[in-house]
Amino acid sequence: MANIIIAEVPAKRPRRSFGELLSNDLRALPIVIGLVALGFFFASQSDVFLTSRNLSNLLIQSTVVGIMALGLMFVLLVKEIDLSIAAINGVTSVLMAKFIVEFGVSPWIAVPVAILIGAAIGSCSARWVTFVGVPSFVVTLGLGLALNGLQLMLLPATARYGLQQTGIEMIALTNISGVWAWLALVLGILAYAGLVVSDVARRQRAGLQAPFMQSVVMPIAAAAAFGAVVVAILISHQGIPLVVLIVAVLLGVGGYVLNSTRFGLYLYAVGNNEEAARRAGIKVSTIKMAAFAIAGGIAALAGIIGASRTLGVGVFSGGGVGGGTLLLESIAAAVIGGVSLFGGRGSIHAALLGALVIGTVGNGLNLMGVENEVRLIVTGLMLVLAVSIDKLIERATGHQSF
Amino acid sequence: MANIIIAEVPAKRPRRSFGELLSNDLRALPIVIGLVALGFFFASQSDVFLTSRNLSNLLIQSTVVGIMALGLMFVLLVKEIDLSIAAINGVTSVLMAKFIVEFGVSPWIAVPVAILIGAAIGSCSARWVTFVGVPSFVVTLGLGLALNGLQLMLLPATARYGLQQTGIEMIALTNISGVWAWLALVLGILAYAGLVVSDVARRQRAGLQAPFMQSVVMPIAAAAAFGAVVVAILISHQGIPLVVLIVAVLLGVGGYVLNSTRFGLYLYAVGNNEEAARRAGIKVSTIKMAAFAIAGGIAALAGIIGASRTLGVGVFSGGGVGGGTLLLESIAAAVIGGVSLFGGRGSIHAALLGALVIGTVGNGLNLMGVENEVRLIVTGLMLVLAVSIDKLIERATGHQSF
Amino acid sequence: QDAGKVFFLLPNTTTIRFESRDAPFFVEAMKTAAPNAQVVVQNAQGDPQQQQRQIEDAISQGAKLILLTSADANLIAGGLAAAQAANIPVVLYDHDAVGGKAEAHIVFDSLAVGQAQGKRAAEMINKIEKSPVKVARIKGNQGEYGTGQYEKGQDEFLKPLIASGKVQVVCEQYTQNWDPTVAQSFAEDCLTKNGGDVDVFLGMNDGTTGGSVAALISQGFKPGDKVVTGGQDATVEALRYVAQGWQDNSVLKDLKVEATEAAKVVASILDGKGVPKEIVNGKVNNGFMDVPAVLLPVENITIDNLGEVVSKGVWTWKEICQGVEDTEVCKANM
Amino acid sequence: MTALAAEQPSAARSGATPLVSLRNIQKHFGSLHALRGASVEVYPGEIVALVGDNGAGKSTLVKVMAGVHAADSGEYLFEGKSVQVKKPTDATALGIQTVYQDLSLCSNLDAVQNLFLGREMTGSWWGGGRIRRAECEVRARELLTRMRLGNLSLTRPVGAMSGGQRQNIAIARSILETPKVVILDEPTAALSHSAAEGVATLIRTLADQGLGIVIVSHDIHHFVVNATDRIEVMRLGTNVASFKSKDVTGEQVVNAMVGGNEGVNLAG
Amino acid sequence: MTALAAEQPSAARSGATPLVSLRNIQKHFGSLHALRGASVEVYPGEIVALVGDNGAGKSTLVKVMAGVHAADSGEYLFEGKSVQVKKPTDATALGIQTVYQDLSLCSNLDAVQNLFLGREMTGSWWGGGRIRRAECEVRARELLTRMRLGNLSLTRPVGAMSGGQRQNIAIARSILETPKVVILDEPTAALSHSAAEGVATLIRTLADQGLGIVIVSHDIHHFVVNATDRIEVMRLGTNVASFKSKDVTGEQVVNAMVGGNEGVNLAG
Ligand SMILES: Nc1ncnc2c1ncn2[C@@H]1O[C@H](COP(=O)(O)OP(=O)(O)OP(=O)(O)O)[C@@H](O)[C@H]1O
Ligand SMILES: Nc1ncnc2c1ncn2[C@@H]1O[C@H](COP(=O)(O)OP(=O)(O)OP(=O)(O)O)[C@@H](O)[C@H]1O
Ligand SMILES: O[C@@H]1[C@@H](O)[C@H](O)OC[C@H]1O
Ligand SMILES: [Mg+2]
Ligand SMILES: [Mg+2]
Repeated sequence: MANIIIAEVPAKRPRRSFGELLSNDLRALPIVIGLVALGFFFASQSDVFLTSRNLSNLLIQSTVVGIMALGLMFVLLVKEIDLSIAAINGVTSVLMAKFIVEFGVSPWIAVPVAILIGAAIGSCSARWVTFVGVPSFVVTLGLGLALNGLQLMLLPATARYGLQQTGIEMIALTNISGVWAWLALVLGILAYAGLVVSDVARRQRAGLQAPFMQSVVMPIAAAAAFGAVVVAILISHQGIPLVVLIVAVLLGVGGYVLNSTRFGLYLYAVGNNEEAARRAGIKVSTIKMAAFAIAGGIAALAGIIGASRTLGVGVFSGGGVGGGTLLLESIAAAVIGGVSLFGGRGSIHAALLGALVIGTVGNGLNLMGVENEVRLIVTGLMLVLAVSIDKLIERATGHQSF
Repeated sequence: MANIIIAEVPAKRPRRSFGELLSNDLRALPIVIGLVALGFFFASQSDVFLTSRNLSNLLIQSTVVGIMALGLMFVLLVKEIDLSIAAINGVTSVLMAKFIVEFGVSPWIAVPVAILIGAAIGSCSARWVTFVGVPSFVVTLGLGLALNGLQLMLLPATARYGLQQTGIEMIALTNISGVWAWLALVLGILAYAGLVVSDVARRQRAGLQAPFMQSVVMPIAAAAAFGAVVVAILISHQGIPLVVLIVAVLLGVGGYVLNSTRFGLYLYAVGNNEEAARRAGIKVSTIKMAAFAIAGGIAALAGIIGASRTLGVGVFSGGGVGGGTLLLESIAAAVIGGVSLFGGRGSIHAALLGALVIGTVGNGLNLMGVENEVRLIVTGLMLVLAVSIDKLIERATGHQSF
Repeated sequence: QDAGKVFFLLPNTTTIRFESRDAPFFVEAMKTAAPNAQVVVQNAQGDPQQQQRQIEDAISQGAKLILLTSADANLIAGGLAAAQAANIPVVLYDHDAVGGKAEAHIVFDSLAVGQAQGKRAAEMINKIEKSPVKVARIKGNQGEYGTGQYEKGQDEFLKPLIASGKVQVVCEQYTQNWDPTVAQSFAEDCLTKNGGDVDVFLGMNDGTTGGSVAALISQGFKPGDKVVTGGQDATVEALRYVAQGWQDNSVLKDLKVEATEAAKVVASILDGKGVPKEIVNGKVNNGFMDVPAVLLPVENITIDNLGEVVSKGVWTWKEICQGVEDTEVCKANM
Repeated sequence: MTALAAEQPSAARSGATPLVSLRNIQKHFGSLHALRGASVEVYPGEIVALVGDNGAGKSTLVKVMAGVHAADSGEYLFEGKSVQVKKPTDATALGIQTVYQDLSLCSNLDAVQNLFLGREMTGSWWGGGRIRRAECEVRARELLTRMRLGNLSLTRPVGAMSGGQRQNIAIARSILETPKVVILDEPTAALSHSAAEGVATLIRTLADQGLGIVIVSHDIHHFVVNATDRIEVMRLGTNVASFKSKDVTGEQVVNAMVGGNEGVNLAG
Repeated sequence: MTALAAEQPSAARSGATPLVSLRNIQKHFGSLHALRGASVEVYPGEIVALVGDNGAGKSTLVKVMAGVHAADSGEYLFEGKSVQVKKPTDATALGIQTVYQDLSLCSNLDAVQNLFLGREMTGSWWGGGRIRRAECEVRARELLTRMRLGNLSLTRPVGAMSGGQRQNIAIARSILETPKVVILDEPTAALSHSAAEGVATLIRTLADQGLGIVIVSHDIHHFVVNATDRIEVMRLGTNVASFKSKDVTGEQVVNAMVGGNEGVNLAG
């Protein structure tokens, strides 16, 4: 009377073809293949591309969009969209600058306040979306315009607040070099290892399978090796830029939240089947509110980093009226990285990988020095191709069935 | 042994509350309530608002976005998106201008060619989406940038082609006035009546219920009355602008296609359950290709109308690089009108109603002459409110259950 | 008596001067030039279609005159035609407007701006001993009329130097929507590409030069290491950079003068006296007609004549020196 | 066969109050009148079958019990006290667990995640709600093994599972924590014969532990008359008959469902 | 009970070729091996039951027959000739209609639209494919009335219908046009007793008209042994037994499903 379920692990594991390898293990990081292809291409076109100076540059340039996309991902996961993130980015950075420059508030206060305001704005749109039932596309589009207006009102007659010598510029200018950089890496890996080991220990205590080599040694070694390469490259230029470290921390925390916590799980549940989530007792509107708040807060953080990079805020902060390139690139980064616009699908690397694809194309073309017209054409085609490579491999190696 | 199904028409129809009336009959045109509210508001703020000149203006001003949204709707219905429509709008209008101005091609050839090229571009993105499986968001984003680049290349050194005295300007300048306008109305109503009557005749021949009064007389009378009011207003200014007539024809044809034809039905089916549609033998990729082709062709048409209105084309035709306001407003119009970004839902009025909401807010605020910052804020809030009114009424009068 | 409504239609908010300076100056000037006229200011937010709608809506409201700064010179002919059909006079302010009728054009000669930028760049380049001097050109928004004129003006001085081998242009790019962030990334990549060996960054306005300055700061350079030139608009931020030695110049357009001249022309037309002949000093052909032009002079501001901005009442020393009080110019003038 | 007009089922006879009792529930969907004064109650230790033709309103009544739909009017009593059940958490807070006809699983999550959804075991607060995956997995495996589903993959998304596998997960979900009432809407529709037998045994075990079970089923002849205690027959959104299972034949129930001998069987 | 190792079912005995015959089908989903050499064939006039435990691969085999999944390897014969069935239209072109376990309806369309989806009656070409709604409605009503579903609303979206109502529509859809083979994957799972009886009668009528019927069902004791001609038992993605329905008891079938006496019953 036992119920029969097809055993999933065949007795002897057959040797796997390269195609299968690609379609299984590397599937985890889909767009990586496209990114690597782009890297090869640009390296062949410009001998500067692979210099540590340029790679470091490229990383820094991708941070703002990467961070924005990271935050937006939370909203996309619950099958909503936030078109106001660029406006939040702009308005909170202007507000922060106003506090600092006009009212002499310390950056240590102004920065967290700006981030909180960003989160508060996000949670307001979520309330409107969940309470009234207006699609988030409309709510956040309208809110974005309203915030653009507010941003213009907050700016002084000179239309710009300079941020030099306010301390904010240090965010973009600080580099962690030498031994400190390695220390940061070691700390990061220790944190990661701690999580991995505690997971495995739990599994073993619970009597579950957890092969030590495969689930402890290998992931940690891989992470350490990858981290070491990145740090080595960065150090040979000028150290780990603080903004890159911020991104790394966000990725770590974000990954932990999405993969290991209850809240992360609920994001996926709500995005896949909102009604089922509701029936399971998940407070759907709270989860959505949190997702929008995170997107808003992170957008504010990105705004501050952006302001620090450009050494000031103005009409352009946040991409200008309508969100401009910043908005489009942030959404595009998430989608290129593999986050679904239809909810419930996407992993934490997505945002950064997508932003790196966009950043690499821009940086590579700058190095090649093509004309503007050609540049636009090539940018467009490369974005499509980077994502297509992955899909074409998927096709060639057999469909993903689910 | 008969299967029991709850009869749906209660024996005696109870009198219905105003709320029920709203939530049933008016549900068909959801955003209409918001639009009417906007109209009341602006009429109270500016005595120019309700003049026939301004209403005629408002209609003309909403045509480009309305037409774009109409085309986009086909793509949204099949659960895809086309971010390249603004770029198609721009590049095809520049191409048309180039043909006419540089190569002396007749507008009678250049215009259809431009529309065909628009459709061809659309169908290419569809092929990429369906064949390779890259999300349409990415494909059309990239394609849009590439087309923006192409547009820059096509323009001459002055970055402009003037279209005065080429014949193209007549599209925007032609008005059908006096008796001709009434004739157009009569023709339109006759066509509509023909469809309605033939439907009812068929039903009666087939022995199905078809109350004459309710299914023939009333809809036709309503359409005639509404049409007459619009025509009367337009005539008292300068007649029916040709572009408004074009929109009316597109709406009529589009409504017929969506509601009465096999292709229209398939759009809804594919958008709701692509796999079920495929299993039912629908060629999903063909349907999607047609949807994208329609969106592309219609975007080209909108581009031509836009060029005719601005009497020239340039870098900013099609909203400039990235699609700018034109792209955002076109998507917003469809969504505000009630088209779902998640496929399978939306009716033909959506595009026009959404565009009218956006157009009315812009026009009304122009008439009120508010400051720029305030204007942005008010625009944002009004868009959200216009859609919310509808949802709030829905809430107040009981949920839509499905 | 009521002289009726005058609409001042602005192009966008990205070139913030129109919203934050030109419009208030014009409203102010109109109070004396035509006290009975009611001035309505509207901004097309960079969308030429929106600007055309604003023209149409102005006509609906019975506008007496439209003072127009086109959002895109190339897509405004339809709006001009609508105004002409309604018999409403249009006066052009600053930006060109191609392909339609206009009464007058009040403008800082765009070509002259480009020439001033080019001339100054050539001077700076000639001061550098090295040959070739490596120049990065960070240009304005492609396809915009102004960008074309600035480029033409700069080229007059640059082309000969390139031909003679004195100048090597190592990077060259348009900046979409004059966005300083885009300019910054481009400048950073240009530095990277050349291993830091770039001598001159030639921009087109203070936003694009500001991007170059931010790039230099982010890559650890010091003021004076590189020449950043080609600014215009004399924004207060740029002047601070000039004071600090980060930036070399900014072409000053005295916006108050421009707004006042515009008010004079507008008032005269409202009075039925037409365009005042005495202040017309040229013409601009816009592809439709020769528009009578009031061409205003521009002046290039560098560290040596920073005080000009103050004496013309554009900014005060206090405003310029805020945050950069310890620079020499500021110490000398505060 | 005995019509139950006044007589009460076993548990009731002993004077106990029903665990859950819904009375005279009305529910409209727009103009469609889905429930027209429907009632249902379940006593501790009792298995109540809810039967009726397709579209009779069984699932709608179940959803009202589960807090998914708010009734337009009617009474909701839990252990004799009137309660407000406006949302699913109200019902689960009372100890009511439901297997929905549509299963209501998240297809992108795996079996363990679906089983525990909304009530994961988590670590200390400073871990930000870190899910104790290992513990969850162990409990899931235990439960599934008890349900003879030991081989079911715990890590594949349920979207990639067969209909029966999914239904099993939904059932397992409802009994994961010790509920007071379990409502099952056609829980065995996609189950293999043996799995369905397993479920029948399972609910009897649960009832014997004092739970109240409400089960919707179309398997009148085999399951309903043999494995339940009482049968409520619905038609057109209302109750038309009530039987003691042991006193009735499948034929009689089917007749009541389709209105064969209404007059006789109309109960309470 | 008789093992059918060599013996053929009724139709076959008369020397006819099977309408559809799938042989030795293999199918992987990633690393999961769902079909391991499964076979099935159906003769004109025959009702074949496909049974097996949950996850045995029945639906996967059905989807291969219907052209939804392409098999990794194996033979597909139609009326004795090898054919390529790579997509659903290939199967429908051969006259194979399928009721899927998940129903595969469009929830935003109404009953008539779902019934005719993919084969609407349309007007002349110059009308651009105008759907003859009235004719469709009449035929839909006719068909539904024949299936004793006369009261089913033809204009409400099926997303707002009960589980059984939806399943009825899916079944009606499969017999709308005269097919040669009808495949039904648990078609009566959500149906009321009487509706399920109706379906049993219906498929017998169809078989009597010479159609081949393949039906997946878990109702072994009642439906499978009584209403079908031949029973194919699947386990772990392959066929483990084959019975003539009239010669077998439910017990025996169930035993074969769970591997009670494999050795004896292994067929073909
Ligand atoms: N799309 C899919 N992707 C991955 N695995 C799948 C997919 N569909 C089915 N499977 C797996 O293939 C096996 C066979 O599934 P199938 O649906 O054919 O079973 P079944 O016999 O129809 O079971 P049931 O009686 O539960 O409907 C199962 O283990 C199932 O999890
Ligand atoms: N969400 C809904 N919106 C509108 N009508 C609905 C909705 N859900 C159910 N209905 C209708 O309400 C009536 C009762 O449906 P319900 O699902 O309760 O039937 P049921 O007894 O469970 O039938 P089945 O045995 O087929 O599952 C049906 O006519 C159905 O079409
Ligand atoms: O003032 C300048 C303006 O005239 C031009 O159009 O855009 C760049 C600005 O700096
Ligand atoms: Mg039900
Ligand atoms: Mg199955």
